[in-house]
Amino acid sequence: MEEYPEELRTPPVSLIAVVGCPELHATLSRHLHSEQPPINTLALPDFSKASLLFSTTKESKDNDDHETAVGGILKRDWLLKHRTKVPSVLAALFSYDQLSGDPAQWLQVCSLLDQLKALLRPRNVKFLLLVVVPHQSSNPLNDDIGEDRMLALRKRAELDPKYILLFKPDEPSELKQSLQRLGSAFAELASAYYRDEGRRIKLRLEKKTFNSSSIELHVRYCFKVAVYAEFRRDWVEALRFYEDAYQTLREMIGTSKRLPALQRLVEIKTVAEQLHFKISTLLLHGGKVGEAVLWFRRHNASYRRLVGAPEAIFLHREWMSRQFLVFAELLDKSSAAIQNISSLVLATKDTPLTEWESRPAYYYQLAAHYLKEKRSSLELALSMLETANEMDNSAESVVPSAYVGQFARLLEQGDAFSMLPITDEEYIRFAVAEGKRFQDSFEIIALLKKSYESYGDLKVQRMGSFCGFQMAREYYAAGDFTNAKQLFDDIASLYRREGWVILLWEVLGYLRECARKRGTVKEFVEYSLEMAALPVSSGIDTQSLRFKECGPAGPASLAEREVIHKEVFGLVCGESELPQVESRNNLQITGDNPLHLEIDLVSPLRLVLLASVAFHEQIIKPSVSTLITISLLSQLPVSVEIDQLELQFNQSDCNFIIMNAQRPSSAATSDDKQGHRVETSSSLALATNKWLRFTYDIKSDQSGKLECISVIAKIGTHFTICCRAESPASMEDLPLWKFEDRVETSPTKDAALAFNGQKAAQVEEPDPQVDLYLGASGPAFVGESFMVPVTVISMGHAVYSGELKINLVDVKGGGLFSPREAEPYSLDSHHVELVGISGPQGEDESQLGTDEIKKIQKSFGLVSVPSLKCGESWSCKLEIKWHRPKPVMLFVSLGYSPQSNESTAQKVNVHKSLQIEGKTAILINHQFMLPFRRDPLLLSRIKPVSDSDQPASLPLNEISILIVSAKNSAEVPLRLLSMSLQLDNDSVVRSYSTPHEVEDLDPALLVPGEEFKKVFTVISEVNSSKLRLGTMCVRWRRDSGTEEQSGSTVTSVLTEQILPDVNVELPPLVVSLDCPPYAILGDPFTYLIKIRNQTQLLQEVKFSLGDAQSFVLSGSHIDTVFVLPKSEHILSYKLVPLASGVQQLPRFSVTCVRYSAGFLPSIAASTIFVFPSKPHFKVASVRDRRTESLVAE
Amino acid sequence: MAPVGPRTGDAIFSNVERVNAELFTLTYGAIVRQLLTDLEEVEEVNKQLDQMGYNIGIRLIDEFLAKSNVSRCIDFKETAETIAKVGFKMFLGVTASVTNWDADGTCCSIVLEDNPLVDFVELPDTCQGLYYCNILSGVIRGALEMVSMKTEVTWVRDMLRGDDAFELQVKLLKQVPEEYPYKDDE
Amino acid sequence: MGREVSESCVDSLLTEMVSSYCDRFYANKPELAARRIEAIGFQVGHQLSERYTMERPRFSDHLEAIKFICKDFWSELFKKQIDNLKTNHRGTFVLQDNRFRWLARMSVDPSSEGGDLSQDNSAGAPENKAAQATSMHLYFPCGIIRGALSNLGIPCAVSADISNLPACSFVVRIKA
Amino acid sequence: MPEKMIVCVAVVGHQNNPLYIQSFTEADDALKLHHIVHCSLDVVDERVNNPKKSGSPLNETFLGLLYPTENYKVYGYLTNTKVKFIVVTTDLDVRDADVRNFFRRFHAAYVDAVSNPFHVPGKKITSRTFAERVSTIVKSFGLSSAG
Repeated sequence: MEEYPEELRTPPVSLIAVVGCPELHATLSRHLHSEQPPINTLALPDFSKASLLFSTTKESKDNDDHETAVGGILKRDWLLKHRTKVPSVLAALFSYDQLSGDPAQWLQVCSLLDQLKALLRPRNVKFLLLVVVPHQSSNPLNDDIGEDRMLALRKRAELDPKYILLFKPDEPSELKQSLQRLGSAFAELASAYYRDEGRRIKLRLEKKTFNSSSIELHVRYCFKVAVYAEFRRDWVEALRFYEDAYQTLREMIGTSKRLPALQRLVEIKTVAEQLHFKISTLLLHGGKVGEAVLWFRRHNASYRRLVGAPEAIFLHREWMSRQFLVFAELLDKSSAAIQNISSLVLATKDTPLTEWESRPAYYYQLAAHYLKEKRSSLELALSMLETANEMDNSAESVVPSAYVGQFARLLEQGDAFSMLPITDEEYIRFAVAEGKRFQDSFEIIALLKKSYESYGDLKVQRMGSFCGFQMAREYYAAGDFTNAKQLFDDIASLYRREGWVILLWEVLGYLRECARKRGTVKEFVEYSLEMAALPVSSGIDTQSLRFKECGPAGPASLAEREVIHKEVFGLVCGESELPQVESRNNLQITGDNPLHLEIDLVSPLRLVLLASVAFHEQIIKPSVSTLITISLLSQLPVSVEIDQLELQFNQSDCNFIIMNAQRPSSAATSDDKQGHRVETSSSLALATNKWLRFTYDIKSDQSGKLECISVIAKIGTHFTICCRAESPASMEDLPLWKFEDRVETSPTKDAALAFNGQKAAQVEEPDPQVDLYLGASGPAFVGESFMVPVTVISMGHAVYSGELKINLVDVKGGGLFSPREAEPYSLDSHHVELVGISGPQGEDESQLGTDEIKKIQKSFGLVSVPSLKCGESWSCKLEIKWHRPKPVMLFVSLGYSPQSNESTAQKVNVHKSLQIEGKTAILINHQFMLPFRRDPLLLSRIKPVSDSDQPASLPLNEISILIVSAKNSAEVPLRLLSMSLQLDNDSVVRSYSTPHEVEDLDPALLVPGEEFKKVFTVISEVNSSKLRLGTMCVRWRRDSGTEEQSGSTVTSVLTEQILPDVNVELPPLVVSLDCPPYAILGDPFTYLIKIRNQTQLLQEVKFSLGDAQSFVLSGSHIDTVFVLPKSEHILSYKLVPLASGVQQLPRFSVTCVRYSAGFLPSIAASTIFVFPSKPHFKVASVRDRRTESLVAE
Repeated sequence: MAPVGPRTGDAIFSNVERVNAELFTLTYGAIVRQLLTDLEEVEEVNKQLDQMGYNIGIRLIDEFLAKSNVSRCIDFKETAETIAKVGFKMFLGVTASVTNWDADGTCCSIVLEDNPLVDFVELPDTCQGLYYCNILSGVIRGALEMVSMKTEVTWVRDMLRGDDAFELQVKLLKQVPEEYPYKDDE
Repeated sequence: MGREVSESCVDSLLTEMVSSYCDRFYANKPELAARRIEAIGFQVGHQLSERYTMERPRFSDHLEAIKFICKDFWSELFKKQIDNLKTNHRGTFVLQDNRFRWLARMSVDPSSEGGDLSQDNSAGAPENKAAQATSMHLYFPCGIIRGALSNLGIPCAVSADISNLPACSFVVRIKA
Repeated sequence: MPEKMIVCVAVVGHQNNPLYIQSFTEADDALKLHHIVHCSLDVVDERVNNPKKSGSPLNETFLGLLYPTENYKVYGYLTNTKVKFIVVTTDLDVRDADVRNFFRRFHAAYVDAVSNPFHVPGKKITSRTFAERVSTIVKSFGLSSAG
């Protein structure tokens, strides 16, 4: 687009001329140019210039009309002329003084006017008069002299008054006004001029005044009309006439005979180009992208086949290229304005617009394409000419002629120049010479880059990368291999991903050459190998052998693959080296620059070498050998002999090497792999697409994961390929080859292994050869410290750096720790705890010092075990204490290493566990008894309260009896050492019938379930609702007879239990029955009932005495008595027993009205033994029997 | 001898329940391919196809006799004709022809130009040696055995191998008088 | 091409296919047999869907594809459409055929064995066998449906339920 | 050689990989045709991903003209099973009807090819029958309706 002349590129601007008063011209032109639309000003200093200006254009103007033979279609200078030389309006400026001055001046003005009119009329250029009125001078219209001078002036000039303007430059506000008036006047006149001109020519077109045969004129006139319309900014008309011109021009092809064929075509194309440019510009300015594109299609369709003479093809292609480029640029400019272009796509039924046709990128790309074609055909033309070495300097004097798209030879005769028409041959020579001056490839790259980038912005990757590909090819051709490589690499990855093998082949071919040229051996080998391994068979793709422009690698075919294969392997085996064109040192692989390739799971070289490794077992025993299968696959076209294979594992001492028996030479290389296992295989030949399988045994003593990391193939002496090992189970199918229609074979013959084989296996740890005994028998008793002997006996393994881990775990999983319940007796809230670890039998605690006992916590312990040789043993005791009954799991695990050296040896672990029941050995119970036949009325008893939470109540100042029993709830017999009631210091209980510590003479033996009772008498003298009685302390131990096998110690255990508080209160009444200890049949006795009122109040007491069939009695049965305060009422009855044996005395019940509380004595209290006849015994014994009877109760 | 039963199966075929041949064709194809992957050996696949055919044949014969009221044919020659003309038609909807009788009329060829089994089928190079349609030979063998004719059926021509038609050679081994070896290969 | 064959061809072929795989090749490994039968069905479904979707616009969503299976596809195979289609709108579809031909014409009498496959291990051995045979037969149509759908770009799992014979419903669970 | 002629046909798989590509030109630009076909996949994506922009009716298998190159026209077709067919014709005015008709026959040929029990889905189509059928379809292109 830049090469177009300015006047063509930009829309025309009206031109006017001013003459006279030169000092004002600057102001005027500045103002007019700033007008909207702008107006260009031609400033003529004085009137003589005016005549000169018009006279020049004179004759060139006429010869349009009455010339018989038309020289061309468009005059080259016409447009320019009308934009710069031919004003539409002429404005003559006169100062007011000139008019109002003396007659001489006036006459001069008149003559000037006449001259101008004479000049302008034939060209009907519009005329305008400006009278410059200086500030001081009064307004000409209101002094009479001025009045008639102006009139005269108008007559002279034959002008409509509105075209004679007063111009007042001095006073700013007025200057502004007059400028505006001036501006509008000019605009009006100018458009009038262009309209008239347009009309004039349109008239010719309609009237066909010109000789109608000449289409040239028709085109030219249309063009002119259009341009005049553009001057008037009448785009619609402009467009219409440009299109008309374009259509007519198309008809000229073939018809016109004016010029030699070739140049004729050139001229037509050039004009067509201009017209089309105008059309598309107008359309795009109107935002009609769709139409513009359709127009371009038409343009392209109608001219693309007009190639012209063979030797001038390059001209055509250059022209085509320019069409695309220009349109692309136009689109680029407008697409900035028009958002979301693809929404404008108009889908006309037959010719729908496709996405890319509204994208500049598309046209840039094609421009580049044609430019490339141009280059090639230009080279052709050049060679043709040069062979005929006609490249004389005749081309020099050829210049563009008067007509657009025409050329002529410039001849100078003396000082005059004349144009001679030239022959097509001359023209060609000239064009070729011109063409030679340009460096096309840079231009091509630039175009492609534009399209590449804008496609990139649109995320149109494939088209984009195609442009990239062409760019890269240009770079390659230009010798810029670095740029080329970069581009090629991206493109290659795309083709790899989508499996376009043929395209990939071509790209790789270039990359390979780039590598060769840049002397990078590694890349060269990699690309070569990949190419050799591509799925290109001479099967269906044979037809692709007929590639014209296939890359340096030649057409993709099996044969080519083999060639490349051979070449690269010649190189890597050091047999050959690649001659370098540029650099002096050839590509080669030697000892001092060996070559090492890495192939991972994503590498494109997986095609070249694929290593699958499968352990036959997933879990293997240490140092027991299992099988491992290594399978290699290659798609290289020729089978490859591998010199040695090295397998690398995460456990490096499992690594081993497989040597090729055929290659004794490589045996030498083996001894640098000192200490590594070396296998030899009869053959390591890797055939195309055939799994090369080895199965070897492998073993590891190192427990844990054993994984094959990589397989390293050594080919030749200096070339190694390190291939990441893959598991058959999780192996992705080969890229590219997976699309090939062929049977796939599995890496291993064994289908199961192929399906779920893994490259890694788990090595178990060796079986322990050490026994761990937990010698203990439950149950353990709460309170005692329970001993669990632990014995470590080595059988087969020596024990080094052994460690015992001890764990106590709640069987129910509840945990041994419960913070919420805080027992008074367990300071910490552990129910079971590991108290200590004592050394083996014989040696005492101190010996198992801090150095062995690493750490002891409540439920966890860690002890180190001294080193043991085979057969030795060691033991220790765990001391565990239960705070409450609970079953506990004891876990003991021994970790040790059989070898003495810490570093390599791994730990072996032995685990043992034992559940131990924790039980309470002694159950302590107690109960209270009131004195015999003496019943205090305890008010607290009356209130109906659930007796569970209610503390036992005791009467004040009465003798109560406390019976405490200790029951053996264990399975084993226990010895009771002592049983005592410990008073808390704050206790207010005073007197005891018995002293505090009761040391029994010999510890009582309690067989399981047996109960031992002990009696205390309690007299409480303080009246308190919560009286603490103290703590029962029972000291006991397991019965010594069983001591040996039980893990417990001889030391006695003290079980304590706090007696619940009692409520001591003063009974208001105490009823005591009084009767002899026994009665004799038929022998009457007195039965006294004493009701004692202990209160300060009078107590009304109802009582009743029921009948008893075994007695006859005297006295009132039912009555109410009043008992005086602090006094006692005695009821006395005489009873005669009627039956012998234990007899129920008449039931006696009392109701205390005040408290509405009735009570009757216990049955026990109201029974009596009746002897049939009077017994005989001493009185002394009576007291003993009394106490005994108490205990027995 | 007097012709027994219909000479062609067209009428019967038009009466029986028919289904889309594609389903049949594709299913058979899928089975053959699955057999190839499972049994690997082409020979084994041929064997199994024949076996399947046999099992089908011994079941199909009843339906055949029922639908085409063919009274039991004694004559092998005629039986062959019936199979070709009626049998193939009423099951596969195609007619076969019987040719190449040997002198003593115990061996002939059943020729099949059109065969729904092989629509779309193209043998890959890897399974040359496969008798793709081997199930047919099995069917014929099985069916004939039910009418007490022990036969041996072999392929002479196979379109999948580039021949111009399918040709099955049916050779009568022995004609067992009225005994039904039902419990043969079960 | 409107080529046709007698239905008994297909039936006997299927029956024979199932029995070969269950009783001969994988006699003691029913799950392997099942997988093979399903695979055969898959291939058939894959190819049939390619055929029967010719000449029709592309499906815009899963439901359209499923409907296609219920209507055109099914009628091509069985000369009838699926009778009832249910979905939970979360990728599960239930296609019910009130009288599934391949079960109706199967040698085992469906009524004899009591419905749902899972239940009748309680029932006697022969019925069990019948049930197993039935289920084996069903792997084939399941495979067909799965093959067809996956070829239409809908990966899924298909199972069959014959708890109320002769109706048979196929449950399609689309893999998200 | 016929007025309107097909220079290249291709079947493209799910990963945009070529399953079958065959060119029918005497000119030695088979490689160029590979490029053209590959580039056309961009347009196919565009059409399928936002159909409303391009005028083509929703979900129709025939995608219409994908784009004109310097000397060719590229047409596209997307089956229900997401397989793409691409055809490249010489850039003379080709009627949509002809192309549609071509694609219909081509699709039928394709379906038969993949109905071969030994064809593995997603792999290249090597069937000779298919190749022959395609070349006959290509030869008869446009003749049916060409004036």
